[in-house]
Amino acid sequence: MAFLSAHFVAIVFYVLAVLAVAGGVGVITFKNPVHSALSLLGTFLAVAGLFVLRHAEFLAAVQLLVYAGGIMVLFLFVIMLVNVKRVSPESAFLSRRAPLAVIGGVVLGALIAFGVLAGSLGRRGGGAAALQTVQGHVVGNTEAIGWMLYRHFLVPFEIVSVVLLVAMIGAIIFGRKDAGLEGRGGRMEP
Amino acid sequence: MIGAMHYVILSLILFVLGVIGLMVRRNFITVLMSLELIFNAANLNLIAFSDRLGNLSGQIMAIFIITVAAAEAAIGLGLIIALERLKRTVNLDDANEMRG
Amino acid sequence: MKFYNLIWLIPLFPLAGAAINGLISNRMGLKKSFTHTVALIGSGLAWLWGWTAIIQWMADLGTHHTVIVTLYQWISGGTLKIFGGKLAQATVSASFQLDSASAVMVGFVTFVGFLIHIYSIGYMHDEEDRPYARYFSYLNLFMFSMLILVLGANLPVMFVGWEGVGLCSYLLIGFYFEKNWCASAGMKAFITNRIGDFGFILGIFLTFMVFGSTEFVKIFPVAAAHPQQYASWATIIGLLLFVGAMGKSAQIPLYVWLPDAMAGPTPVSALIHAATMVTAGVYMVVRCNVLFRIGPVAMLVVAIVGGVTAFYAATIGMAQNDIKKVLAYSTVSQLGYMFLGAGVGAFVAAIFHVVTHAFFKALLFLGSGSVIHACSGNQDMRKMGGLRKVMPTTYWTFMAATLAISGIFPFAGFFSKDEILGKAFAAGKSNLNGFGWVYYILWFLGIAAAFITAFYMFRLVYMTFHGEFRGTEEEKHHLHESPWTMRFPLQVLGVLSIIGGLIGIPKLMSGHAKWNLIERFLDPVILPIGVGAGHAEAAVEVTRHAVSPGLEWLLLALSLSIAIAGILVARSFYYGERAFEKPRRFTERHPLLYKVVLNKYYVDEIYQATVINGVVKLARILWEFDARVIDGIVNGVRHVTVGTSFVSAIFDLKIIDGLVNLVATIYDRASHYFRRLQVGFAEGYAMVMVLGAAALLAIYIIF
Amino acid sequence: MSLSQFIPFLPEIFLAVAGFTLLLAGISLGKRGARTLSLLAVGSLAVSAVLIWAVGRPAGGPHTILGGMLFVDTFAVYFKLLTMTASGIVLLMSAGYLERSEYSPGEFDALILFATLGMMIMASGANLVSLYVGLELMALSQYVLVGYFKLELKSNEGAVKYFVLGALSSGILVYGISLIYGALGTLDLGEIRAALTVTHTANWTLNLGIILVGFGMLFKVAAVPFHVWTPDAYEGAPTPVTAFISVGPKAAAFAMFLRLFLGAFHPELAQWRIVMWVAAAATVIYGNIAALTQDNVKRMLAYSSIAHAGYALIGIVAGTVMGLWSVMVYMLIYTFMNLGAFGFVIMLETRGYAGELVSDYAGLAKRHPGVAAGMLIFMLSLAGIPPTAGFMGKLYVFSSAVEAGYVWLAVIAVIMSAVSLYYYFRIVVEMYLKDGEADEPAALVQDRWLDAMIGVCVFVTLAIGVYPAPVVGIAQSGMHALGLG
Repeated sequence: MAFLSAHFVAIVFYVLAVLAVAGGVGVITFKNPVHSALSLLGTFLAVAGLFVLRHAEFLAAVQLLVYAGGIMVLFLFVIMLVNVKRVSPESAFLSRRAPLAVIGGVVLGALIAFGVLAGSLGRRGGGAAALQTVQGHVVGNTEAIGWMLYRHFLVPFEIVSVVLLVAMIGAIIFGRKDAGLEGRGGRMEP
Repeated sequence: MIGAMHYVILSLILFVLGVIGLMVRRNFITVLMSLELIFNAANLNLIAFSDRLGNLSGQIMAIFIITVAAAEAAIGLGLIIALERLKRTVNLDDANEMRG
Repeated sequence: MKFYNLIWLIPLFPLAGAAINGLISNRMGLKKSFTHTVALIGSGLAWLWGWTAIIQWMADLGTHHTVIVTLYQWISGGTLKIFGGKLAQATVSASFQLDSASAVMVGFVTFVGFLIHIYSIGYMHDEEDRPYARYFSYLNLFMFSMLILVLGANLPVMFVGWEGVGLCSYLLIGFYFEKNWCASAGMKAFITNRIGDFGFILGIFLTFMVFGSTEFVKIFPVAAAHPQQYASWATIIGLLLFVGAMGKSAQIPLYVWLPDAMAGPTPVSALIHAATMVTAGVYMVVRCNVLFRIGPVAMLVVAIVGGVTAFYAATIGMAQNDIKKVLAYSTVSQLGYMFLGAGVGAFVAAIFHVVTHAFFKALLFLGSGSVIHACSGNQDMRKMGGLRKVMPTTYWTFMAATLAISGIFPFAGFFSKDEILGKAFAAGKSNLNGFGWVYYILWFLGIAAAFITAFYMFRLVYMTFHGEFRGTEEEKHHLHESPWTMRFPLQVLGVLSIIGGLIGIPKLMSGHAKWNLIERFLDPVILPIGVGAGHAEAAVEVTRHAVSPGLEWLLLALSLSIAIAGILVARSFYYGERAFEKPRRFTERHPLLYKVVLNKYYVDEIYQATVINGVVKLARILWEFDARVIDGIVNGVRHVTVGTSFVSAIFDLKIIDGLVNLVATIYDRASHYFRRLQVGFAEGYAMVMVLGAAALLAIYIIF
Repeated sequence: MSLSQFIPFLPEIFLAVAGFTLLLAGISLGKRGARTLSLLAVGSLAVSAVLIWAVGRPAGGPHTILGGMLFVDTFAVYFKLLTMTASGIVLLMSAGYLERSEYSPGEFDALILFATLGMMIMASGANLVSLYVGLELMALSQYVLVGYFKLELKSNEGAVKYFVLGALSSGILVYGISLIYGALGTLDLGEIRAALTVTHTANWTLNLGIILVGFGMLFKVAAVPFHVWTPDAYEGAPTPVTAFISVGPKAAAFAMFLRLFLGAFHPELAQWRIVMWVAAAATVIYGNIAALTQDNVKRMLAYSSIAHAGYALIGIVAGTVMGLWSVMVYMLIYTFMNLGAFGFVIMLETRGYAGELVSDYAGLAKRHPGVAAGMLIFMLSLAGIPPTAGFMGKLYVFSSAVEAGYVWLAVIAVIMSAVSLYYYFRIVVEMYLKDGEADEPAALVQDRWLDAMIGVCVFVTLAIGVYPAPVVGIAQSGMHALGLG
């Protein structure tokens, strides 16, 4: 019990880390996209847990709501819509190139890891307290983020709303069936 | 003690998994999931650094990354539907009319 | 009004003409009379303005005064750090320069250009309205570019003209684009020139980095004042600039485009590919003579390339049957003479030869155009003959030019060619820069080329104008003298070919240095090199006195007799009752000599055993045995076997073609492999990106 | 943060509102409103440009606004006006094209405006967050635009590839940003620069972050080895979109590139230079050589645009003041000459994707001398022949490399630009020296707007070639914003 309480954070980290990596491996190895999606959900949840561990409660909530709630549903919806089983019965992998791809990815990762391990990070700051403080007052993480977001990062916040609008337009354009354009074989004629 | 370096290594693993997934999977939907892995990896870094540095802007960046990732997922899924309508497939390597 | 302060207007007149003809006449299909009036006014005004400006400049300021007219600051680039850590203003102005070198060039370019405009009216009269307008607009555009080239006061402005003439030449070569080979000839011309141009561009960069400026009046005095300090840079710059000149002036190995360029209309060949554009390289070398003089190696390279080209191209000229091809190789050969002159330090003689050559070679081309015109477009000399009776004006003017190019006293070519050869001999005798023996060899090549030149030119005259007509009856019926618009330029140029040499009578003959007008005129361009020049400059000085008058007379007599010998050989081979008999009988009676000199099979065998097999093996080993290379080589073999060329076979055109193709093939292959990276599906692309990123990261971490 | 800080931001706000309005107007006007809509869009761009001139210029020196998110400086004004001009020209060029295509114009025009908004943020962003968001706004709009003709296989395929690779690159980019953040604890460009100037350590984490961000930027400018999307996206996209993505986004990406690498990361120049050197050399060589054997004009121009990105990268490798402004000038010149060339591709596209093969240009000079002459000018300019603007651009960029001591890079670039002449002149050969014996020579699109826009590009291409001083002057006034010299 003493061990558990002394190393509680570490234990939770490792459990979540293993979960996240397992989910990631699952995403890229499961043949069935539905299984991949479920593993991805596992990764999302684990990452959300890790956020909490690093005092980012608001981000954890966003991660759950947007990723697990929103994006995941979208994925499953599309998987059902296009009926993947029917359209891709053969191998899920580009088997011929897979070894090269794995080697390439691992080499890239190793190079970055080498660099990061050889380098150093910035100075240690005020820890969790700093993430919950606004102008000297201790508030919650959510409030602190809200303060930052609307006081300092207003411009990106506004721009990102346009990004979402563009995404919406895109999704509509690609998703909708155009009665007028169907059946023309996709060729443009004057 | 779990330091930021642990997080960096974890995020790197997720990053590499995402990159590999992008290269080996034929299915567009799975490729899109791999992309989400990459974005999650970056977020994990940002959150860990933010906590270590006692600086909120990393969390803010993460919020924007999540939002943009959602937007990209929407467009990507839209493209999947359009591709499926045109070619009856969601395999990326079937979209290979143009080359050279 | 001071015309010389408005020299920038000179190129603008033809530009206006080009714009009107190109944009209005061509579009609306206006009448030919309108078109050529506009074109004539454009080039005529340039001529009048140019000459007036020159005369006024000489009268008011004297030839030692350089007029620079700056329009505006063209390139502005702030302050730059140049070699040696100095700072320099990176500015280039759109400025034009009138000094004796540009005056000579403007003088004859505008004049010959105008004459050829007149000639074109007659020559192109069969064209329809629109192509006619297009032709004249290109021709005017060419005049514009050439004048920019000549008048530019710095290297970048010169480069504008340099590229401009290349473009116009390209457009005009391809003028008859109904024929596919014209198109490829145009392409070849442009690409070959472009290879040279990269040397020019690098030369400009380097000039700026070394001198902090590209203005002629700023760099040359500096270089001349500190010859030792700049010697090594000057050599490199000189070589780079000379690469450009090799392309533009068709020297080995970049000469391949010029014979093909004969696909264009004949007046174009006369103007661009004989009289003006191709001499731009010579002009540039003379312009930059200071750099070459303080960089002896660059000068030696110029001399070697020039001398070898002069000889080599002349040998090919002997064997051609296409009248324009003979003239084309002759042009390459004469350009070689000019570079030989520049390379031995006879810069004035080089320009002198540019001028006389412009007269007689333009005349030869125009004359051949007249002949082709009469023969209904036929260019094969074997189907001509006896034209002397039908077209006397053409014949006599052609004869004048032929005598001039052969170097017969007192025709124009005699003086300029002899001066170059004399200087080459002097360079050898005085051991210029320590390369005396090389210069002796080059002098010998020059003498040999003079013999061959006389031979092939008279071969051409005898085959074309003497004997009986060998074409069809129908063609014979059609034979006629050309209209006056074509005859008039012939007559003018004929007179100039006869007396044009008088502007450069050597001191030896007149007894007074002042009678060598062109040398006096161009003297300001040849800047004196400052003290500390080392043996290089001293040697140039020595050459002036290396040859005694007696020896000089001997050399003179030698080159004259060599030329006459060439004519006599040609006469015995191709003239009179037994024309064409003698070459054959000669062959039968002297089989051994024939084998040594003339036997194409013998040379062919050496060539087959060494060059071809070697290249083929190389091709096999180095490159993926590409069909094109082999094609080029096979063509080469066939050409050599079937053709009549003899010595030239060693470096036959087709082999050079094959090599050019080889380079093209390398690019083609590379392109092919590069395109394979573009696999066509997204995951593959992602893989390229990831592997590339890993490679770049590895490079970063390693370095 | 006071309300007055929003005043310099007004042009962006206006453009966002205009884009939204256009979307609504597009729905009510339907498919016949193509020309009205593009006029509206160009009008709002013009208003926004006027606003930039009126309120967006830095009075009293460069400064940041809105919580340090955006710079107000002449550099930003330069690139904002440049990208807006490019978008305006594309909008006018595409009106007729959309009219013929029956795809709805409203969303198209709105997307171009939104992309322009993203580019404006990229040109002025003072914080990695705002730069990232601007970049994504531009990128997402581009994905949709490339796939806009969704029933064309090629269009869809191009969008799919572009999207997947673009998302990968943006993943790499944010990973790099996270590393920089970890090493320095800030996302603000000014603070980053200050931190680097003071400490100037070779911190691997930091430098890796910089290089990963560099990879993201190399992708956006289409440099080797991140160029792979370019040919397919260019070929697949509707031609006006190809014209658009080849200029505006590239200019904006270079703006951000310069802002980051010659601004914030400049103190670490010695660290990242080697990577950029290799990328620049590889890009110039690859782009030019791969273009040699292309028969499809759009694809050929795609490789050519890769090559041009390589030329511009040379200025970044130089890392000097001259490198900076030469890239700025180069982007302006490139924008006009490339737009002009694509204008002619649009003009020949009368039947489906006809007019895309080099052989479709055969005999053009005979039938349409004016068109051929215009195309000739753009080809000359792209190849860098004086006195066109392209020569000026190359001259400046190469000089900057020579000045910085990177002579070999300049030599490679000069040799490769000599090679480039070959493929540009394949088109000229077809136009001028071939007869075009097709039974039905491809007719030209009759569209006065298109003609006018091409005319503008011809004029600018020639004018800058003959008299480049004003443009250089403007660029040089913009360069001081980055604090290099």
